[in-house]
Amino acid sequence: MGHLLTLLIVVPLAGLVPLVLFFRDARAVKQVAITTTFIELVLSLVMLAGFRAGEAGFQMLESATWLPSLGIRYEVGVDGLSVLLVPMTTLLTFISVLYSSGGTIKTRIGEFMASFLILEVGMVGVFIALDLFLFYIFFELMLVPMYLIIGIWGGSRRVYATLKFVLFTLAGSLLMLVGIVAVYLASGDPGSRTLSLPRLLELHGRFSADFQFWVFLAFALAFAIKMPMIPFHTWLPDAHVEAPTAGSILLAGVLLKAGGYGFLRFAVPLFPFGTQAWLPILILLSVVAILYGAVVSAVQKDLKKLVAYSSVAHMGFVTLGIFVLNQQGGVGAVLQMLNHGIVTGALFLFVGIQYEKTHRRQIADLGGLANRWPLYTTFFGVFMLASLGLPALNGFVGEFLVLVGTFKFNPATGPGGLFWGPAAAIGVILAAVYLLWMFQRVMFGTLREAYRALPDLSPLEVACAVPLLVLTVALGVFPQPAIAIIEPSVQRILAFATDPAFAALR
Amino acid sequence: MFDFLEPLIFALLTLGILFGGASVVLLQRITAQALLMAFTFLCMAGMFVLLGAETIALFQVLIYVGAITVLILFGVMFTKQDDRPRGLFFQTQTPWAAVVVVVLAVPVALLAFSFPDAGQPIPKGGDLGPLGTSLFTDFAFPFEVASVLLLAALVGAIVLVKRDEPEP
Amino acid sequence: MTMTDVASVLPEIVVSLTASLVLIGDVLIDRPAARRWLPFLTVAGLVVAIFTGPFTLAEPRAAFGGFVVVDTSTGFFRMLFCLLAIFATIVAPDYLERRQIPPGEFYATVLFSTVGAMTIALSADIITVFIGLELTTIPVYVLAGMARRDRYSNEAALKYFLLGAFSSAMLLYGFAWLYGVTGTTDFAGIATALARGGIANGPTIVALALVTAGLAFKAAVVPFHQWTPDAYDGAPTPATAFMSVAPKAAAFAAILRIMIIGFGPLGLDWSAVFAILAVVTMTGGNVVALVQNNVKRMLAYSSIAHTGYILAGVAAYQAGASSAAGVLFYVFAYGLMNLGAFACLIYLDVEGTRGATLDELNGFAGRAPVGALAFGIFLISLTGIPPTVGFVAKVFIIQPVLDAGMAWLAVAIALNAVLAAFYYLRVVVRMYMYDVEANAPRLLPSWSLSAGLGLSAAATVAIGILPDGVYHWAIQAAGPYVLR
Amino acid sequence: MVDLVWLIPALPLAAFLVNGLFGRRWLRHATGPLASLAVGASALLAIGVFLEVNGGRGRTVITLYEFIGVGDFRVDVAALVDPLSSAMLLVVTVVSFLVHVYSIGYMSHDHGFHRFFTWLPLFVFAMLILVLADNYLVMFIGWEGVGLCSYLLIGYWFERPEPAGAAKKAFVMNRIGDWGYTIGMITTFLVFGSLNYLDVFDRLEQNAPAQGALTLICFAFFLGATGKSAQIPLYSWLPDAMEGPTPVSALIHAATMVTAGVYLLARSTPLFSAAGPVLPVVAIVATLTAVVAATIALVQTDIKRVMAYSTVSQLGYMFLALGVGAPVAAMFHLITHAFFKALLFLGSGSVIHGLGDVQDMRRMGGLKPKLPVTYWTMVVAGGALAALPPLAGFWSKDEIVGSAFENGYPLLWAVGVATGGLTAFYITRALWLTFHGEPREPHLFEHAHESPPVMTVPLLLLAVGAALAGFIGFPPDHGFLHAFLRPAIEAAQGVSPEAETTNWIAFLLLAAVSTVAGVIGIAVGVSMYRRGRPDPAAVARAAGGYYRLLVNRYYVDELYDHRIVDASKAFAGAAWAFDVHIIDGIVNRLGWLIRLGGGGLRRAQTGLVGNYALSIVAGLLVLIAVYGGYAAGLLKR
Amino acid sequence: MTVPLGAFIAVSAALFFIGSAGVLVRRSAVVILMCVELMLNAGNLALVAFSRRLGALDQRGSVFVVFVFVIAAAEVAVGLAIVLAAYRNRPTVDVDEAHQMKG
Repeated sequence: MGHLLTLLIVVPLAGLVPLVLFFRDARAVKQVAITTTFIELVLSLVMLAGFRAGEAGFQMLESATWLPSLGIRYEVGVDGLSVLLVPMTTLLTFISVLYSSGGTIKTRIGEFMASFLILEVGMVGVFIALDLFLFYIFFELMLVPMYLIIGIWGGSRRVYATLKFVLFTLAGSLLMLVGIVAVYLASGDPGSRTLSLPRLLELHGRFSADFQFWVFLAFALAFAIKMPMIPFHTWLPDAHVEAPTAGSILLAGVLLKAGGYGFLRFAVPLFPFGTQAWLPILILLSVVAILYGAVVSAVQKDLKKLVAYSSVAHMGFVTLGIFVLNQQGGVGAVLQMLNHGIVTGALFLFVGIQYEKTHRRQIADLGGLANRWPLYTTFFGVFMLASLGLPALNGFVGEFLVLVGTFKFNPATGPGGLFWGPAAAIGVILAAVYLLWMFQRVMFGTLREAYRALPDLSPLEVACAVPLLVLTVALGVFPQPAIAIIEPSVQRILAFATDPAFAALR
Repeated sequence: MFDFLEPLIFALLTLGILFGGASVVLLQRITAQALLMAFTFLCMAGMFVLLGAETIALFQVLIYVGAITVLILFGVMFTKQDDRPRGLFFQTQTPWAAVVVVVLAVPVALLAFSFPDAGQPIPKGGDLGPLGTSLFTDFAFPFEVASVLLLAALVGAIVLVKRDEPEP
Repeated sequence: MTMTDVASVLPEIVVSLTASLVLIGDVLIDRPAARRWLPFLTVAGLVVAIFTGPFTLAEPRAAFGGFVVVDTSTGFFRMLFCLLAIFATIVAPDYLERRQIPPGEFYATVLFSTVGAMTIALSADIITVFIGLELTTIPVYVLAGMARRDRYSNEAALKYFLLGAFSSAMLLYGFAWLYGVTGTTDFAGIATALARGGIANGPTIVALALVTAGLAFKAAVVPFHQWTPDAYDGAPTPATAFMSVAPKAAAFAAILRIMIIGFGPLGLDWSAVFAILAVVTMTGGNVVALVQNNVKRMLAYSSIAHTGYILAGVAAYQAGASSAAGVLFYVFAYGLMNLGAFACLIYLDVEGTRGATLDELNGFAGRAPVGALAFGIFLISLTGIPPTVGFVAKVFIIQPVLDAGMAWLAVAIALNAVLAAFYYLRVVVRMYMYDVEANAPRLLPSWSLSAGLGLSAAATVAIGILPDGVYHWAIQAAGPYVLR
Repeated sequence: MVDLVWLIPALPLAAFLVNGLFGRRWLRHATGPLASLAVGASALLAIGVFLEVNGGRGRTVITLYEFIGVGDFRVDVAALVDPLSSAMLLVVTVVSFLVHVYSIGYMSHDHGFHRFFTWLPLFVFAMLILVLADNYLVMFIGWEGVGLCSYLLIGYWFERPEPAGAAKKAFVMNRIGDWGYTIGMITTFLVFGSLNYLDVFDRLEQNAPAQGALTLICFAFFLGATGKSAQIPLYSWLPDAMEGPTPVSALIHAATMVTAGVYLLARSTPLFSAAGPVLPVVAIVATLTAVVAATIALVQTDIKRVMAYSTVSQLGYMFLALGVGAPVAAMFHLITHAFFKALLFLGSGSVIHGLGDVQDMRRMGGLKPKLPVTYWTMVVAGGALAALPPLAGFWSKDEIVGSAFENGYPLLWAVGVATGGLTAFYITRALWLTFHGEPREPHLFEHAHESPPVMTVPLLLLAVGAALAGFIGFPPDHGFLHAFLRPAIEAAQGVSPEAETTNWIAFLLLAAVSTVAGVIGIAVGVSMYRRGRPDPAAVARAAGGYYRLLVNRYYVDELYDHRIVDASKAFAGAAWAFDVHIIDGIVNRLGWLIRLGGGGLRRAQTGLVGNYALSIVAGLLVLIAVYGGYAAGLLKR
Repeated sequence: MTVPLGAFIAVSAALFFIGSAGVLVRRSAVVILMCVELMLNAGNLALVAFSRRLGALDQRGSVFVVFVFVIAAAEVAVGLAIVLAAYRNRPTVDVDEAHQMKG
């Protein structure tokens, strides 16, 4: 098991082989995809089981020569920050594939499943790559399959949406690429340069203040677009609305996390000065995202768009937690990423299920579904409540910790935690407003005649939802095991970011 | 004592070159243009002689005045040069082009005088030997390449103008 | 002329001989057989040529009394030019047959042009460079016009030729003045002389400007680029594929030699201009490519944009080996992917059209899965998305650019790549996300085309994942361009 | 017993899980008894715990596991058993049990029976978490949990739009309060470094923090309490909550959940008494609430709405007690109110049930013979509400009003007394309209019937409570309850102990005044509705604008449900438009601009060789100029 | 008295720009070709002049000129072939008429 992480990257790729061999046989393709993603899920759980909680550093490190001319290495490893996100990814991928195999995808199933396998490589890779170059490759590798997933199997405006998605993302990530190269150049003299994160962390004292200011900006733009932070968020609603259900699940569940993860993994520890310099703006944008995302959600007419805008608000908590630069905020942000992945993934799953049955996504066209679909209502309701941050469900823990962190935020100048904290907390009220109003309009009221004959959840759909439900409740009631895994690593990252040795730079 | 001779010849040749060149640009009768171009080439050969490069001058006469002019005349024969009003011989951008060229030409021509003249006497005659030696030793490779170039041009010209043959 | 001299230019001799053999073979054997066998002969000759020359060299080797230099850079370019010629040969046969383009002459002309390009790589002085450039481009004029009955082809050839000749004259005149300023023709001597004189000398400025303009024309740098779209657009597609890469690569071989070695002492001046030209070029190319409906023309404009990226690498010459290495790698990558992209259009290139419009590509993925996949990979690579060679190439360009302190240029490259993504990916959209139109042209599949595309697409990805071999090679090849 | 305290919430939780998982398919009507059994067992345990605590067992903390621990932020899931929580436990479980039993009858014909009996034990569970928590965070879990259950149960009949809307309104208004709670909680953590009650109070005592911080904390918590306990300005959800089934109204919106705010403030007494300006504000807001709600209740025609506004008003009394520094009195009234108000609701439910879901009092009348048990129990409860001695309400309410007087709030005392008169009037009116006079709709009257024993027995039991519960606070200020609770609430923060014994004279004087007010209220009520002197309609006409104001509930619902909601919607719509047209518009406009530029540049590609050549020459010119500029130093490189 | 080097170069420059002007203003492909030849000739003159007068005699300039002859010949041959090929499809030598491709 020495190469477990590499195996995690290889397995989906290996799955492509039989998939291509049976390309024309829809049944076989589905089976291959389900099997592959299941094996991947099991492997990721094995990895999680093998992880030694409570240690801050990287574990299961693998390192191999890759680009010797440049000193760039293939380096993978996990720490508390990433070790939970990987199983989340594999689980959501498995669920997406499983759900999609139920007949919702009718054309080009081979290409569809292949896209998901490649996407999985990218998503898993992003969370385990420790070399910036490798990270970037995985970061971009997520792009093309998602581009195809939205563009081929999406809704009526899919082409506009998918191009927008890709262009936004590329605009950020290419600037980050410039930043990565700059980091590479600044990492040493020719011959000793590196992009390996562990080594860069040892070296980050050599980045000048000016350098950090600009390179942090480059990184931040990429991640802010991916998250997305306001005002770079407008690709998200379009992409979500047009994406097929499975695509939405992964887009919201995993892809957005790459942004938050990137902030914590790279931008913050590598550029403490840059972080400090940009922090007021980022905090402001985060809080604006929380409030604005919620307000705009409230008036959405399209169910998927509503959930999409709610993601903007939720990811605002993530960035807020990251940039208050304290332990509660950081841990909260990571938890929020994890929980948002589960909950919003589930919400998109359910919106998709609903759409598959009724073929309506406009809230005004729905109503009274609770009458016929008790199971659906229960599941959807729980996820909705988790999303609005009800205590004892998982959505609460992250948001609450972020709020604690925010209140503790105490900058030298500008408004402090007692301003930002209550402001951000308003977002919690607003979440209740838009989600409950949506729930009321969709689930309550009288049922339309047209929907009277529609069946409740199928066993397959229940099978997809149950793991998410279990996690939603378990992580809400017993968050401490997860926190215990996350906390040391976040502490280590924050130690880099707030290292007094670099205070001199200010 | 014939000091004045060289400048005089130079002046005459210059006049010839500029007149010939300008005629090519400005005239409308294609055959006249071609012949005046040949005249320019001839004056150029004179210049080469004046510079003491008789061999080059010889090549100039053979290749330019001979081969190239003839080729162009063939080209003129094969294509119908239409009779049309004067304006249509020139492009609509002519005024702009003229301005740009003049703006460019005047300073460049003035700069030309800034080349330092070594003022050495021109070694007269017999540059064929060193030229040949140079060509076949140092420049043997470019020379071979030039031959390939000629072959390529030959093949290219043929393939472009030969009549279509029916595919067997 | 000794045997060592001959040995050092053996690959060029082999290619020339191959060209002659092809011409002879074309005469000797009948047309159908010629169509079948001449490509093999061409490829065989090129492969032999690759293996007759050294790939890398520890020490540069001079021949012909120092007028020819065989160094690591030569090895790199030789290999590159031969590979491009091989690729162009592989994708061509069926197209040539459809359009009744004489195969012997086509392959021979490609080979001639290749010899010219290789000559540039060997050159140590401006005379050889000039002849090499002419031998590279004159056959390409012919290639562009080879579909004689096609008016577009005529027009392409005519425009390319007239402007090409014009710019050659300009370049020649620049060389003449350069010779006048420095009194010598070899790059090292020129550098020495310029180092003494500096730029503050009228004739030097004129010479530099003329040479810059002439080379910029060959490489299709804005504003010297306008021949490019028309020539690429009108030429027969396999010819376009070849001419979009080989002469451009050759032009950059010349630029590296002339600018970095010859004009090295004036580097601060020309690199500043090159940086501006790079931005103008990439932006101009991309912005106009954005509004094209004809994919072939769009790719033509995009190739202008790529010129801009490469030029940025040249402008960053102060970064040392990584600059030239970046340029070399990018040229290599560009050759692979751009040739591939144009070649993909051959599938749809029916009589009377120029390449394919966006509409005609609708649903292409359903009709030709392999072709579409390959095209998609090329396009993604051209965009610069990993894991493709185009991505690493961009990294290798950005690195020296940043190293040379031109962060703004690096940012410009990044933003331009976004612009480019828009139109490249739009093609992918059409291929994968639209349904086939009723009046779509019939598909023209071809065994050799698919094989060639498959191979190069695989290479695009493989080198994208493991670029170190090529990059290492490029670093070595960049050795001669490191100024000491 | 105390060590088994975790069983008390666990049993309802188990009932919830079992009913939730198997109710719909298999258990169906067995869910009711099952849930009742579980809650009954909890009630027994709660009695045990109460007795043990009363028996002298001190404060006990039972830690289950660590909930959240990040850095210095550490919170356990733990139960704090002390007199306050054990008393609360007792009330909650007992009333819950009775309501459960009652509901078996009340809900028997409802097709969502199993659903009802899934949510109800869940509510009990959440309420018990709230009560038992040993820190503010875990209390918040219960706090939100009861809110959720309230949401679910108000929206129980979700097919109709009103319950669904009312449910949402309740949840959202509670969330606004929760915002305050959250701020209070986190600020508490910042100031004291802990969320644990005992730690917080210890540290408060040892090292008092800045007044400003304390004030902030207390105001924030009070905002939370106004949401949950329906005080101004967040009270308007509670009357709407009557859209839920009546047992829900009895249990959640009268007896237990709405008193959570009172419990929170009682718990936090040390904080509040240390924070200067908060308590007077609490008192004033509370009094206002009491008056406003009581006046609205005067004119309501829906029997449940009368009860609802009455609840709001009574909650105002409790907060008044808290505000004037008499937390024990607040708890006392909480307990007595739980009994008599639950009874009033259940009685109303019995009437509604008996009439076949009619709630409008104008359609009732003369039901006394048809529903004797209901009538008499409700009379007892009404008397308690009207604070007639010696019923339960008398003792507790009188203590509150008296405290206001004694602690220096004579004005509030006066208002409180007057409100007592109003209270007596509206309850008299409600009972009279329902049970006396002529039947106004004979058809309904014909079919009216008394409820089954499963409903009436709980009524009777509650009536006993409503009648006698006051004696736990006898003698005034020094009763059993005071002795029991004071150590938990007041001693903890070192409030100076009050007079050793009851000041009987003061008590009797004050009690007499308020009793007189109550009697006057009743008398006026009886006079108006029995004899028509003065005629209610004439009074309404005479009151004119004020009457309309009351009927329209001071237009608060209008303001909240329409004006504010509309404004918010407009604002949100504007935000969305901003998103689409400005933020996204800029992006799209940028794309448009680039394409425009491309179109322009494209036109430069004329197709004419001459133009191309000119561009080359012009480029050459520029190059020469630039190089020349560099050489001459005119241009910077 | 010898003619200074500068004079030769100035003549060559003049011819070069005359040729350029011809390329820019004329519409006939054949005439443009002629003008290009003039430009090449201008280059030749400069090369020869430098070769002979730039200090010691330097053969390289002359060698270059010889190569330029070859190139010029090749160019003209190919150029005329292209013009003729185009002329067959459309009987005109006016380059302005060749603008099917633009934009």
